[in-house]
Amino acid sequence: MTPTLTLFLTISAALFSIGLLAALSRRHAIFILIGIEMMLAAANLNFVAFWRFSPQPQPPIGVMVAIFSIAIAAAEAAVGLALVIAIYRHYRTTNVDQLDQLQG
Amino acid sequence: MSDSLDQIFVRGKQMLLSLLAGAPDWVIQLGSSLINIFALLGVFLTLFALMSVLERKILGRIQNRYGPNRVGPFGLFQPVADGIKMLIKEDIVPVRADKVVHFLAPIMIAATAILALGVIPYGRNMTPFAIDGGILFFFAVGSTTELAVFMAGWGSNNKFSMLGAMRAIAQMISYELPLIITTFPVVMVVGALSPDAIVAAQGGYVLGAVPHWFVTTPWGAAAFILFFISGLVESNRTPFDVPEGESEIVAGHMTEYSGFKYATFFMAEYFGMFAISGLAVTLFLGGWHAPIAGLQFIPSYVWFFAKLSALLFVYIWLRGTLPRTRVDQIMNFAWKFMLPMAFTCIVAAAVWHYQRRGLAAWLWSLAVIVVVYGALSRLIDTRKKFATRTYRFAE
Amino acid sequence: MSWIVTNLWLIPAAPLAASLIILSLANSRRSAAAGLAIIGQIAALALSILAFLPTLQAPGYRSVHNFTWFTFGEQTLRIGWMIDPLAAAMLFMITLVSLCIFIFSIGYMAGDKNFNRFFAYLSFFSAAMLGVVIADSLLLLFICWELVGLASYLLIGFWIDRPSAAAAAKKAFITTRIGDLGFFLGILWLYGGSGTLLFYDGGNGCLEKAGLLALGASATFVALLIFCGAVGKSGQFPLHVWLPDAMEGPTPVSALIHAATMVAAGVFLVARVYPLFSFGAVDGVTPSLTVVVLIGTITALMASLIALGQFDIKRILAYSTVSQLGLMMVSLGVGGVAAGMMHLIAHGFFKALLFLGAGSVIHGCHHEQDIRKMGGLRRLMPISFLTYAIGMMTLSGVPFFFSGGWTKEEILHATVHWHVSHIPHYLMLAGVVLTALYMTRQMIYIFFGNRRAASENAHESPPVMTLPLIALAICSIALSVVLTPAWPWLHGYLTGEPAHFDIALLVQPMLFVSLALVAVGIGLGFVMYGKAGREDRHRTAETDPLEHVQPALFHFLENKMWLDEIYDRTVVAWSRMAARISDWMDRHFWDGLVRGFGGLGQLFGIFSANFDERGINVGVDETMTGTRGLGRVMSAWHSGQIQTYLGIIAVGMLALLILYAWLA
Amino acid sequence: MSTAAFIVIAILTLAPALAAASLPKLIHAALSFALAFVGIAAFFFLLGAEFVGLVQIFVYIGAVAVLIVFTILLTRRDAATPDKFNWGGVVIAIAVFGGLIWAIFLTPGLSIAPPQIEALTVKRIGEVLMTDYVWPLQCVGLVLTAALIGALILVMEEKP
Repeated sequence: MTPTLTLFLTISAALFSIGLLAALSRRHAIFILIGIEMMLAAANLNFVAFWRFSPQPQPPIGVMVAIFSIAIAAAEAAVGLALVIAIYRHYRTTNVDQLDQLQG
Repeated sequence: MSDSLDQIFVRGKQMLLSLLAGAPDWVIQLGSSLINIFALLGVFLTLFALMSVLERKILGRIQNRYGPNRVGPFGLFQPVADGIKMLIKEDIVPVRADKVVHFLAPIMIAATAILALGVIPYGRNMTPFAIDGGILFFFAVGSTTELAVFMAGWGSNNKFSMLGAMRAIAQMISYELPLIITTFPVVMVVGALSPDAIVAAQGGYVLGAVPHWFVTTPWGAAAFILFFISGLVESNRTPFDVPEGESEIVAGHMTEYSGFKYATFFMAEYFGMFAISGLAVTLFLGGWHAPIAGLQFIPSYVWFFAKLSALLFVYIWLRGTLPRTRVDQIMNFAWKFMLPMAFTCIVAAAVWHYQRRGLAAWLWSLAVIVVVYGALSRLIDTRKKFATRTYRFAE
Repeated sequence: MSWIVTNLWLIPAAPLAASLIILSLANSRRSAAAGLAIIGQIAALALSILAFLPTLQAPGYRSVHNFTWFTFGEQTLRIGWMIDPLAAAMLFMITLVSLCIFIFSIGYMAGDKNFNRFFAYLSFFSAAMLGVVIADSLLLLFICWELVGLASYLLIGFWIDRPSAAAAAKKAFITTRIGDLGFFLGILWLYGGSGTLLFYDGGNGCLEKAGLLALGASATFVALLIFCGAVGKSGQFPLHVWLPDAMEGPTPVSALIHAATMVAAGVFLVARVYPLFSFGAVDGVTPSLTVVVLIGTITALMASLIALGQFDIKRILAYSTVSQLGLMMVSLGVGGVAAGMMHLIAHGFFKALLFLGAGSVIHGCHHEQDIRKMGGLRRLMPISFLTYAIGMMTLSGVPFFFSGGWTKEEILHATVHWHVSHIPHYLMLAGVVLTALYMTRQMIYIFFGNRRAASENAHESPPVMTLPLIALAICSIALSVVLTPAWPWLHGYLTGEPAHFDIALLVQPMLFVSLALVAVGIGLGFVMYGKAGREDRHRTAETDPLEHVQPALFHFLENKMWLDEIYDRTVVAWSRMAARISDWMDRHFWDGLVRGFGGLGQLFGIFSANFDERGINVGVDETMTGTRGLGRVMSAWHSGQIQTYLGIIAVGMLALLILYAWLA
Repeated sequence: MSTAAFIVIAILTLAPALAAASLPKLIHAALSFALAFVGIAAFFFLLGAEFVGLVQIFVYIGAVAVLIVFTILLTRRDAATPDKFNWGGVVIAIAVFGGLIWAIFLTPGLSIAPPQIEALTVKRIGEVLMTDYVWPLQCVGLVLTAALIGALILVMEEKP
């Protein structure tokens, strides 16, 4: 008995929701970044799983997408953390519900 | 005969595995990996013990004194004594420390160090875990060391530890680039990320004397030197040991550790050293290949460990010789010299490859490297130009 | 097409580059600055000689190099440069003279604190002038022309801390602008008429058959308009007033302006576009040319008269320049183009010589410019004296040895053969006499007689200043070789006819006539001023002999025929009055009008204000409050919290998911 | 691939992930985040995409995690204060999870066994990257460079 695609999708769904949880319910900007990273990872997991379970893809598209999205995620993390630091320099906080300058 | 001697360990492993014949294959997999792991640990713990005492002895010789020579014959049992001492020492954890992190840091650092050792081919058919992307695995695991160091620094909640960790991470990150980029030429030339393939590609000799090691090519030599320097930094060895510079910050990220945890850090440092040197041997020094065709009857693992210990000796030698560099000097060196040179190695390798690897290719790539080296050393000559001092007397 | 023709632009480029580099130099790098300027000038000279060579190979040689500058719409604007005997000769003269002047000014400006700036401007000046000379397009010529104006402005006002200098600079700039306005109109008209601004363009340039025919009768007006520019630049009668004031600049500058660059530009321009003037000429007479002759005559005579009444050494020279330019204009007008140009070139040399000599004298007399305070410098500054004498004789047109003489004769020849009338001819003869006269006067005042206040302890200038003098003197003598009617090489070179040697031509009636005239002039000078020189040394401000005889006339002359005053009374006053009138209009009439309208507006405003208060405001307020309430409700959604937004997005995604699953 | 391994890895992934989402102390969260990513890498290994797994570890543990801890270090002041937790997010997250699961189980033909495929070698990936995906590769390189420079500019000390 080997794990089926459903199981992988379930795992990635769980991971996604955990990421969402982190992004939604924590006040610290870095937590939000962590959550977003997790969601991205879940998506990657999906891609790779679909690649693995599809009959012989040529070329390995899922893997490629995963690789690229990892690269993009790295860039995103770098810029995001830079932003966090810059914000911290300005407002002396990274607590996102104090960062509501755009409030209408 | 020599073949059987060469493959003796492989045979032994097969024999052990044949004991649990008929078991489900995951059991067999588990068994073989366990065997590998224990072999690794056994070998390298021994090597660590040996190294620690030899280092002290050699340093002693360099500094014109006897090393440890009391415990056992020639003080060879010194490490045992040290081990016992370390084990029975009190394990102090600061009150303000972040207990979990403080506890996990040494484990993680040691684990990563050992993992990195797993992908290196120690002899013909003697690669513990032959992964297709072995080199990548090596660096992936190695890069987690930084996190471990940070954990140590943060966990023990002490400014010396933190500073040490910052320094360590800073220089590790800076030198990880040259370290990895210098492997690119080899990977490109061989066309594979697996250490076995790389070692295989370095087999064979030119008229039986000059081996096909990559260190014999100009780019290979340059890359090897760069790689070795970066390795020094990665394993925080002299002259790049600012992270634990006793004279500045007590013991860097290891300040708050005592007893066995300290020993673990110590061991991890040595294991890292072994791993880097092993990879250097694999990448540039032809792995387990014999230097001369005539000497191939000597078993491959002997050659490997010979080369490894040669490199380790150089480590010790440097430690005994060179003073400690300054942090900013290290950084400048990394970004202004190492990185460009590493890229140059790639270019030179490409030249070498597309000139069809002949003598002309050799000379061309040499020319590339020499030119860039000259240019760089002109450009980044940051030595302070002091005015000629003039003495004025009271008149 | 030789290399130099395509790369003719290098000639102005060399001094320009020099000036740019000098400007970027530190103020302390004086030697470097001077060196650069001179190197640039030498390069230009070498290149001009290079450009001179091809023009020798065939008479009437001309080669142009045109290219498209830019394209707007379907129009393409083409500019280019050309080399022909005229341009080549001018190039040679300008570069050589400027070189001498540069070297001279090393010594002259040695003490100045803005040494570098001075040399930068000088280089820029000569670069612009060279551009004018090589231009093959009226547009390019105009651009360089204006650059020349700018450079002259910068240089005349070089000693900005002197109000008089600043005023003179402004005067020069504005006066020439008046001329340039006409010039510009002429350019526009020309472009409208012939559709091209290139002079020579393989048969369809504006100076060639096709272009001229296209222009037709309007050529006359175009020519006159362009002549306005020339009048402004080379100080012809109505607009000459700036030229004497330009003496406020340092002496090398005056030399440059008067000899090589600026004033030459006007004459050169007329010579360059001569086809426009002479288009449709009946035996060499056209309305435009007649005007040229008229102006030239007036200028020449007036200037030489005024020169008689001046005491400032440089002003005298300035007026002599004006008169000489008038002379050239006349000769151009009567059809003696070659003669005019020859005189221009010769004049370039000897006028530079004279000015530099004056500069050296001024330098020697510690920057004293009043000739009444000098005297007896003959022994103190021998080199200056000799060279100055040579220059004086050349200017006053002593035949045989001095280039000026021959060229003047050529001009007189030309004037004789003019069909309209002989008045110009006789007036020119008078002019020759006057020239000789005032030059003699100056010589006597400066060099003869006994010393006076300023020349008490005068000293000879350093070699760096005297060497250029000597060089120029030699030039202005040597030039006469190619000018003699016996072997009119330069004439042939300029007109394109082969010149052949014939000693018999050396002796002609005109020669004796001019000889006699000059003799009369100089003699008269000695008679009149001879004793003026030997006045008592301690009386500085003594009366001029002419003042004794004819006080009224003398004052008339001394005050430059009250031309400036007249301008002040008329042109300036008028413009002032116009300004005052319009000011008054503005203050009282228009202002009142505006106020009236304003009052009306206010009334209306009061009405509408009340209306607003009562009617509109209330309604608007209601609407506003409603909107504000709505806005508040809306902005409640806009919490500015990312997480809220994110949550909403998530919910939306969920909704979509459910919807999708449902449909599927 | 064996179910045992799958279960182990699943636990090793989800538990740290939950920890990362819920631990009060930021540094712990960051570290367990790293751990979770090791788990995901293990999943990739399990799926036979070693390369992706290694890249995952290399990028996330080696780079991103270090970046995060550095950021925590630089914003230490309020990194120290454990921050409050809002439960609205939890509700939404659980709802989303339910929705996803529902969608997954609604979709037919997902519960299939993995087919036998030959291992995806690094060589193969390299070839594909250099042939079909060369433009995306270049673009990613560009993006990374831009991100690097941008990050540097963002964190530069602004000169008063």
